[in-house]
Amino acid sequence: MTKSLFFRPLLAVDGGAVTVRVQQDNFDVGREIAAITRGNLAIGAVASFVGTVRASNDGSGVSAMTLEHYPGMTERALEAIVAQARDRWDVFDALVVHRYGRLEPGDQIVMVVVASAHRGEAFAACEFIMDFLKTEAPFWKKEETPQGLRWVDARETDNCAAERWKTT
Amino acid sequence: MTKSLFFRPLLAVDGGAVTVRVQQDNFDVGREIAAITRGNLAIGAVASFVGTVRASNDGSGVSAMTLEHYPGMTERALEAIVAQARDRWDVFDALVVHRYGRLEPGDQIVMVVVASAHRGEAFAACEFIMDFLKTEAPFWKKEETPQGLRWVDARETDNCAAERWKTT
Amino acid sequence: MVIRILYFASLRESVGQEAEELVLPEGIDTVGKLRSHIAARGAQWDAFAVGKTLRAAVNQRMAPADTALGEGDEVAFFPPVTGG
Amino acid sequence: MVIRILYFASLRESVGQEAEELVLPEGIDTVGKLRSHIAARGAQWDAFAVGKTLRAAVNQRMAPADTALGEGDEVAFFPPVTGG
Repeated sequence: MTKSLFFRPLLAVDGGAVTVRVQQDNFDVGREIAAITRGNLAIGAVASFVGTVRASNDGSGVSAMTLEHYPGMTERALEAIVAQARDRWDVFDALVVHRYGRLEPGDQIVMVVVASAHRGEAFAACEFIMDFLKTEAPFWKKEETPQGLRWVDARETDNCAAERWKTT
Repeated sequence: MTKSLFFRPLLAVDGGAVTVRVQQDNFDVGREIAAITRGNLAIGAVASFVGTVRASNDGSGVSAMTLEHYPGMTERALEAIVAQARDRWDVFDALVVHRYGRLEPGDQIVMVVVASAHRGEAFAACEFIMDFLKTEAPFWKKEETPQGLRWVDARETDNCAAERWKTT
Repeated sequence: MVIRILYFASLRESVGQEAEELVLPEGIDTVGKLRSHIAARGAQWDAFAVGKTLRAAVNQRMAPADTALGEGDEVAFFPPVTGG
Repeated sequence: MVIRILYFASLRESVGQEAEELVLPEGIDTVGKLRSHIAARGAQWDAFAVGKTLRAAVNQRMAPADTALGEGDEVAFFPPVTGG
């Protein structure tokens, strides 16, 4: 668990291997999974999620989008979400990378990787982090459509996805 | 959805983009996710899972393991599991790669990648496939420990994980 | 009491600015009161009106309406988030 | 009626072979009856005894005890699976 810090000397919370990155650059989920696994031979399960830009949304074509965020609060919010997941499940590593700036359809937006001894915890913590990221992390999407620019509205289903973790 | 077949001309089921591979070679989950996403701009969510060899299991050190399987039935069983997941959730692509032969701690064993428009379906289908793979796919692990060779016993928790999908 | 206010996304565009310093009038000591105070500025600030969906953060933490304000606080207003 | 039988993993090791052809005796027409028939072969086949956990597949599909057997079937016996 501590070993992986030597491979990924990134922003850490609570002295653990929690890492959060907010960046314009793309990321490579395969490389991150390999780095995490190499660092800790007690890991048996790595669940991950990648969100990508879709070419249409809410019935309209989308040629590109720009992600605005709140520098400082963004990192803080993501770290808080990851810390909650670590309190709740027995995970070794959790990494969140979220991009900002202009992205096109097919581009990667966000990556969450969670490593644990067994798959149940890894899946649960990964989905938990994504659900709360969708409602708690200060990012806003502005889409370029044939009808012009438009800000994406928050989805009610995202609130429901985050709510359900409070009752289990 | 059909486009991705040009990038990954692999074993397909039902004319869809379902793919199953059983191989000795390692795999690159990042490359698979990129190939799937490139093929279909309606994809917005890719959930994936990688299982790795742990350096200890059931209280004993593990220096290596050998995975035996049942050629022919293995592919058929994995395809059936993926087909069930596709019946149940609205997913564009699903890929399962499972290795056999001798593996060492830290090595990747299995990868499941599921692409969908939204994350809920992708997570659910990915976890469903892993849960059923653990109880339905004919693989058997033999571990090398300080006490000698031993076959891994099936875990009761794996049966429970598969069972729970039958009641929801 | 002086605070710094930040506006993000569609809200930033509708109010026509991204940040300001504000000397809080007497009695404006919570996020909710600050919101009402800003709403009273006029039509350009309609997004702050009662019933409009708006989120706030104080010192980079999500903050409900009853959150107290203090000297030098960074207060941000923005629409519900849509990242991920 | 002739069938082909395969043994895998720890079962393969305990019975000391990985495959055989078998002419089914009269009346041995299901997976369950075949299992009992094999169990009667002796001590080396103890893994087939009543109460021992064993899985079977017929023509590469998981098969419960009442699965009927037919000419040329490929029948596999193995312990519960442990992949993934």
